[in-house]
Formats: sequence, C-alpha cells, structure tokens
Amino acid sequence: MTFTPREMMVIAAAREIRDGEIVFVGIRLPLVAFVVAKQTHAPNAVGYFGSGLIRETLPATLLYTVSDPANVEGAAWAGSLVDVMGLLATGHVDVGFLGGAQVDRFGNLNTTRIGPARAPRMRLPGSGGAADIAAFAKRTVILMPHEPHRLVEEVDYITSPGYGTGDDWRAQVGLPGGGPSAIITTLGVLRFDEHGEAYLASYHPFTTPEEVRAHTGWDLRIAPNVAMTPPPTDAELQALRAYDPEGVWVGTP
Amino acid sequence: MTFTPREMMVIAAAREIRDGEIVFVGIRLPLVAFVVAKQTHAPNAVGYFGSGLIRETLPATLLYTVSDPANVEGAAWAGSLVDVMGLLATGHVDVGFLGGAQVDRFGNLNTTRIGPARAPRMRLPGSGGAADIAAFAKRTVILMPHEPHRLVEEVDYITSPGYGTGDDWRAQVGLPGGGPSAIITTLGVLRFDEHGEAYLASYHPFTTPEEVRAHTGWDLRIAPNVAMTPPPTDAELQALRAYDPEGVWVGTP
Amino acid sequence: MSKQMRLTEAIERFIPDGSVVALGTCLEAAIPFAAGHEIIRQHRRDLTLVGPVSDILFDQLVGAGCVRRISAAWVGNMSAGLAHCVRRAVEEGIPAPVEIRDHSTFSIGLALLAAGLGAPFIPTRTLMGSDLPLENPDLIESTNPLNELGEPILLVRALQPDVLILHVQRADVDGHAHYWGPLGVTREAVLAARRIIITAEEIVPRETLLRDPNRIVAPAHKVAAVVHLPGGAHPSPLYGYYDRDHAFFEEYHARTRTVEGFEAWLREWVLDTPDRNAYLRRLGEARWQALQAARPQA
Amino acid sequence: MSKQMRLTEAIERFIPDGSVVALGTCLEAAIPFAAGHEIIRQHRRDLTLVGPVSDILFDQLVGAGCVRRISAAWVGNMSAGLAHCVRRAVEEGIPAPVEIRDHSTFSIGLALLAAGLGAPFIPTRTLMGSDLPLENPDLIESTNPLNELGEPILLVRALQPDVLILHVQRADVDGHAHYWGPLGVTREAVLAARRIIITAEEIVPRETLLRDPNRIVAPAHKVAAVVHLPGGAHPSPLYGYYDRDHAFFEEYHARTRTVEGFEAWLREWVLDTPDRNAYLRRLGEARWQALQAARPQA
Repeated sequence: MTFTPREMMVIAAAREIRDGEIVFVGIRLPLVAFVVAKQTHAPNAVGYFGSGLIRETLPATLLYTVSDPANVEGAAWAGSLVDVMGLLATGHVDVGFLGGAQVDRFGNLNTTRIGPARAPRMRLPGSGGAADIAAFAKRTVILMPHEPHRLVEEVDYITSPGYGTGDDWRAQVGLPGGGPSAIITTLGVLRFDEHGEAYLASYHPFTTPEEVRAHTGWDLRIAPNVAMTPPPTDAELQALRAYDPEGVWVGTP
Repeated sequence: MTFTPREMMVIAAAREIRDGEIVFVGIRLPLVAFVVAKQTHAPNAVGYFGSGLIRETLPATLLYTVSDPANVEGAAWAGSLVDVMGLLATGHVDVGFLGGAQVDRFGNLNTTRIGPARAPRMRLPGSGGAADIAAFAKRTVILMPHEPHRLVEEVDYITSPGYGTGDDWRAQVGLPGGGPSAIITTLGVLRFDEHGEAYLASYHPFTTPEEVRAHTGWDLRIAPNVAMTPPPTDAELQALRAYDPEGVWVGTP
Repeated sequence: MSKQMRLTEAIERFIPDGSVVALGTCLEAAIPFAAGHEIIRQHRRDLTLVGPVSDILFDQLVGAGCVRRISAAWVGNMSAGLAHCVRRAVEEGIPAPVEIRDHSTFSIGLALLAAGLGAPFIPTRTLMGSDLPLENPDLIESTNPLNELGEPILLVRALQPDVLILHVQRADVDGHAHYWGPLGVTREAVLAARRIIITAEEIVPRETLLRDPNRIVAPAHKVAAVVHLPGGAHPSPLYGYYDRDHAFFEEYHARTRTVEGFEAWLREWVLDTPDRNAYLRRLGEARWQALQAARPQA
Repeated sequence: MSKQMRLTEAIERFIPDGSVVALGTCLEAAIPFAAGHEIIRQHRRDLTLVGPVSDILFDQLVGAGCVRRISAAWVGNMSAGLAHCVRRAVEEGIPAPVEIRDHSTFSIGLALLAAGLGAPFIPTRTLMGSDLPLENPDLIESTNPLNELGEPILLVRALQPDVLILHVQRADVDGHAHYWGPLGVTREAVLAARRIIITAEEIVPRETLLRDPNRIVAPAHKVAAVVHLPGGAHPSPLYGYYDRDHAFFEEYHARTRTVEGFEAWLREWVLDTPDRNAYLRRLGEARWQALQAARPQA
C-alpha cells in the first residue's frame, strides 16, 4: 500500500508505544498514533487525557477534542485534570507525545510564540499540558513536520523543555522525567545521544539522509548505522485509515 | 419544663448560631445544638461536616457519627473532606463548635494528652478537625462540662488555639480566624474581653456566679453586668428531646 | 430563596468591569458560550479570563474588546487552528492589547486548587527550565525548604476568580447542580471562585439533585445565579445532551481571519442575536437536532 | 487480567511488615474492618497506619501489636469514647510502644493531597500556634516566600502510603470500582497511595462501572487486588448497603478496658473467626438483617 509522509510519521510514532504502557494522549496526530498502536502491537496501552479521563479502550468515533462525548463514553475514569496531572507528576506515565512550532537539537519545544516577547511575530496557543508531559513523562516523543524553520538552531521560547543545553541539564533544573526519546518527523526518526543531542536514526522510505539534513535548521548528525524506517505495514495503515477515513488529522493520501 | 445542666449548655450553644450562618458541625453536643438552632430560631443555618458533607436540612435520625448514612441522605453536597476544609480555610464558616478535655482562660483547648509527652497520664483522641476550625472559623464556641480540672490555669497541650497568650497573639502566629467567642459550660456562659481573656457573662438558672468561680481552675473574673442565662424555652427543650429522645448525647433528665 | 434569573440580570449583577472570570473549566466541553456572548453584548471591559484551555470563547471575548488579561494554558481553536483575535490583540494591539500569563494545564489547575485550599501557593516540579516563569509573575522559581540540598522547585501562586461560570446538565433554583462528563479543573475552580453563575440545560426539583449528592458540583451557597439556558454550551458539547459542532469551529476559523470578518461574525451570532433562543433559531432546527445525543441516565 | 483474589492472598502479597497503610479514609463510613482483621490474623508487624479519624480499627491493630506508628488526626471510638488499646500502647507500652504523629483532619488530607500531586509539601495556615508542629516532624513552621513581611506559614509534608485499603459498594475483577457516600480523604488517598486493595460488597460486570466513569473511585491500573467481601465494613456503615452497628462500638468499648478483655474480644471476633463469612455468622442473621438499608440506586 502507498502512504503519505504524515501517515509514515504517525505510524512511526505509534511504534514508540509498548504494550501495557500508560500513554499521555494529546489530540490530533498523537491520538491517531495511540489508536494505531492499540489496534496493532499495543492493545493493552492505557490512555491519559488532559480532560481528566483515562481510557483502556478506544473511543467509538474520531475525536476532535479530548473532551468529546465519545471520549467519555466507556472511559475507565473521569476525574479532574489535576488528578490526571498528579498521576503524571508521580511518575505513572511511560510515554507522552508532544508537538509544536519549533524544536531544537536538544528537543526543546516552542508552542508559545515566534519572535521576541515585546514584538511577537506570531502568538501560538501555548503549552496546554505539553510542558507538564515534558517535565514528568518517563520519555516523550515529539511529532513535527520536517521543515527547516521548524527544526531550528534555537527556539524563540522554551515551552516544553527537552535536554535544555544538554548533558545533565534536566537534573540541574530539577525536571524529574526522562526527556525526549525521539523526534519523529515527516522525513525521519531522530534519537538522542548521551549528551542529549538529536541525530538521525532512520529516514523514511521516500527520502535520504542527505535530504533530511537539507531540511533541518541545524547541522544534523547522522548515525553511522542509519537505516530506512520500516514502511507502514498493511495492518498499521488500515488501522490509521479506519480511524480517520476522511483524513481530518492525518490528511488524505 | 425542668431541664438538666447539659440541656442548658446545649441550648445556650444553639443560641450562638444566627439564622443563615454556615456552621461547622461536630458530632455529639454540637450536632444537637445545630439541630435545636435549626428547629427554632435559625432554620436557614447550613451545616458543614468533616466527612465532606454539607447539609441544608436536618438528618432524619440521630447521628452517631458525621459519616452515618442518615447524614448522606438528603445532603446538599458530598465532596471531599479537603474540599470542606478548603471552604473553611477560605473564610466560609461563621461559627464552629469545639469541645475538649481542658481549656484555659484564653480559650486554648487540649484534646490530645494529659501529662507530658514523655510520660502521658492519658492519651486522648487528638484534634480531628477541631484545630482547623479553631484556625479558620470567624468565631468558635467551646462546649465543656464545668469542672476545675477541665477549666485550668494551663492546658497540658494546645490542640486548638484560642487567643494563645492573649492580645494580638493570633495575628502574630498567623491564624486567620476570629477565635473563640464563648465557652459554654454546664454552669454558665464565658465570653472574652479585648485581651482575649474569658470572663463569666452569664450563669445558668440553677447556679450562682460564686459557684461558677469555685468550679473554675483559674481566678475567673465576673462581668459587672453578669446575668442569669435565660432558661430553655419549651420550644428549645422540645426540639432537643425530640432529636435525642434517649439521651444518647445529652443524657436523660 | 430562588436564585433563578435571566441571563442578562446575572451578567449585569455579578460580572462588573474588571472582574476575574473563570470559564471553560471543563476544557473543550460544556463551555458557557451563551453567557460569554451576553458579556460581549453588555460591553464588559478589562476582564481577566481564567481557564485551562480555551476553545474560541476567549478569542471571541478578546476580539470584542472585553479582555485585559488572560491566565491560561492554551488559547486557540482546538480543532481548527490558531485564535485569530488573540493573535491580533497580542501581535498588533487590535482591538486592544492583551496580557497573557502563560500557564501549563497543571499549573493553572494548581493555581485554582491553591486558592480553594486557602494556600498562598503550591510547589511543583513542572515548568522548571521552561521560559514560562520568566514572563509569568505567578510562577516563581524557588528552592524546596524541606530538602537539604536546596533542590529547585516552582511555586504556583494561588489564583482566585471573582466569578466562575459553569454550564451544567441540570440545576434547581437554589443553586444545587449536577454536572457529569469531563471535569477538567471544574472541581478546583468551584472551590477557588468567590461566586458561581450556573447556566443549566434543565431546571429540576431539588429532590432530583439531592438524591445523588456526590454528583452535586458546588456548594449551593456559593452559587449567585441560576439561569435556565438550553443549548447554552453550543458549539461545545454537553455530555448526555449534545455533541460538539465541529463545523462551527471551522466556520469561525475561516470567517475571523480578518478584523472585518470577525466583526461580521460577531454581529451575526452575538450582537444581533439577543439571546440563546434566537441563536438556536439562527443555527436552524435541523443542525441543532443532528447534534442531539441519546441521553444516558445519571 | 483479573485481579480478583482471596483476602488472605491480597494481604499476604501486598502488605508486608513495615508497610505504610492508609485505611478508614471515608472517616467513620466504609472502614475496611474485614481487611484489618486479616492483617491481624497474619501477624503483620511495624505497620504505619494513616487515616483521618479512626473508629476502633486502629485500636484493634494497635492492641494486636501490628503497629509502630500512626499518622492521623483522631484515634478513638467515635460514639463510645476513648481507644483503650491506643491508650495502653502510648501510656504503658502495652503490647508495644506506638508513636503518634498528630495531625488535624485538614493537615492529613493535605499530606495525602501533596503526595498525589507529586508536591513535596503544601503550605497552610492551620495548626499555627498549636503544639502539633512541636512534636510532629511532618508539620514544619516556616515563612511564606511570596510575602514580603515574611508571614508565618505551616508546611505539611507529603505522605505517600504504600497501600490504601478501600471498601466499596461494587467493583469488577479488573479494579474498576464505584464508591458513593461520604468521601472523607479517599479521593486524595487514591492518588497518593502506591497501590490499592479494593474490598467490595459486589463484583459486577465492567459495563456497570464504565457506564458512570465519574463515580469510578480510582484508576484501575493502581489497583493491585480486588476482593469480594460482603459485609466487609461492619460495624461501620456502607451507604446504600447497611447502617452503622452502634451497639458493636459500645460492646467493644466496654469489653476492651483491660488487656485480658481485649484479648478475649480479639480471639472471639478475629483470631478464632477465620473469615468474614464466619464473622457474619457469629454476628447472627437477625442482627445483620436489622442493619440492612433500602438500597438507593447509583
């Protein structure tokens, strides 16, 4: 089956979820990644939602927000946002998904503002729960379209910290969570070395490491053993398209 | 109608509740005082209970604890203890009732221990919610049998602070609530002067100011205008006895 | 004593200019859009808006010039994209500059929780190393006094709204109300706010509510006004009553890219629409019926 | 994967010696007496008990020698008077000395709340000027760092139980559970505890519980064991199921004035009574039936 770069990105993200893990699920692409994972290799993954909901099964219809009635129906818990964030803060979340407008080589994310505080060129929506997930999840996975103005040398604002300036920065500032384990883009999968710097670990089937570098705003290092991302299986693609047949979040092929 | 000292004490306590006020209701005698007030002059008083319940109407049967099913039935709210204590801490409670083993002239109460820490002669149950009520309620009313070993020169342990050492002590230590407005005993009603020291404001019908002094463990001052506590009205006594016909809390006449 | 009144009276009496108003505390569900539109019609000014995430209601209030400050974790259009009016206000001062005190959803929840507990702040380990504390004076970097090594900790300052507006499934005239579905920070906001305005799909007898006191959303003595307001959360969903009108969010997004577009939208749906009945007529019976849910009992 | 097991197995596996155990979090209602009795039968030692107020279950565990420390606001017999075993333990070291870390109900609630938030402490204005902070190292007098005048404030240290035991109306085998009635500090304890043992009046299908997710008391992934245990809260009440057995508290009070009296009581109701079925038979059908409530739907 053919597939789009966005489909590859979401499916690569789904593969980051291991069976039985607790996942902090955002809306849009992370939601679809969660659905694909549960429908394929991780049927026992549990989803936390910022609206205060916990789900063990999938919602019956496509969600547009985490507070949709379809997300309440069949939920395994409907508590407070603060309760769920408390569970996050006490180390219950294995993996959380993050997106944003800009990311740098240390996985620091900006979802707040392009340009300086006094003269912002673009006000973005802000953190939502992303900064909390970045602080506390055992690991995070960042999803982003691969464009040079998104993967940048320096972000304009750190909304959700990754590895800061690298090395033991997270411990120094007091962040308990593990930090990002991957940046998954429309072109490839970036992972982090022992200093907290991202490198290209795999490139998607329709591209090359050189093309990925050319679309990155910093001097991206490439793993010596860089490989092609395994293409989507039929089962993965079918799960994705069955959940989002009109391409509301993933777009249409 | 004849009445007992305990009945006089509870009815005098009931009179401290004004109509429409929010009352933090403990179990035992404060509960009966709340019932009498609501049945007579304060029908719109609202009751907070440490179990997380708020009541606008009276429970159908006598409560033995604030968590009895009869207290849930018809409750106007069933939240968390922490929620109710938060409402207390943010100044919503007009009057709270306290009891204890010992009280001193500044209204400091001991419900924790008789004797020193290393060799306690009697371990008592402890604070419950009383220390919180003492900290936050706009005013508190202390109920206690009038005996010299209970109204003492110095309490062995301050569980629920009154006016501390007097004057502006409460502000100095940072307690937001107003402090005690009365100690109501089986013999009389003590109120507090501008220094926070208790004096005899009224004596119950069956006693005299001298007898009250003789039963007090400190040199009790007597108000120049000391008067007799108005005896229970028939309505008050009937309300009390209808609620506790077997004298579980108030005893039998 | 009945607290039931018309929406116009509730907003007039309990939301003066300069108020700190919490709304949208159930996140993207049960957003009190009808009450927000009445705030716009009454030309309120200098409001501070408080909420976790805001799904276009904050954008409308900002575009209408009602807002001086926002304390929130996310301000946008959840399914359709950026908030155009908020962008114009922050980037260009149109129609008026707005200060955003950026929070995360956890920190705004903790700020409300602290206020409801009477605590001056709550310490947490979120947001450390981020840029939020650099610009938001309500997030204070500090050290943990219980830790000998002086580990860093963030103090989230308590935030007490003057008013919380809550749209619920059912209420009585005295202010007892049942809400079910996604809670968001509603439990915390109820305890934090000085007073509460309830807008409700249905007004029911008190007995219906007291039968299940665990589901009662707020102490009734905190409720200042109860307004009977069917459909009051559209286009957001209300669990058990109606679904989210996704298309409405798309339409709003498309139409409000320009100031003129926003003004036309506002005239059509708010200024020239006197109340929620007129709003639902404008929406059309067929569209409204299509959103109705099978009502689960609660 | 079913977590349903026998009570003996749940206590054996999840409450080792030295555990910090929260029980009685619904205050005087739904106290997990049956689970407490199994702890006694299994001769657990060096437990730390955590709860707001304890209505004789703590006294029984102390009298049986299971306890090294108590963190609580009130330890006694709510309707009948003082706790004789606790008195003997504190005053005379019989059967073993017990340390009591005195709290108020607010401060023990805040200690659990803090643990569930991952906050090292919560600041509050209660207990200042009292003697509790002088003897309890978990209540720390400090100053408010957000206040220029350095106003005094009390820091309540987070308290994380290893295990919370909760008796509920109904649960499924996977650990979803409904509880309704007085909450006490249950909501806070659920989030604070590392794991949860559920004892339930009824085991029901999952659908019954997921129909009303707002009433589900805990995230199921925190539940380590589910035990079907009808009558498991007697002599405390369980809302909708049975009333409080006031006479039982009186009898306990009268019989446990002496060590010998307590030991006889313990043999009769705990040591020589292997499980809750035998306990209910000992109680007698008539007495048990007289406590049954008309069950309100929930």
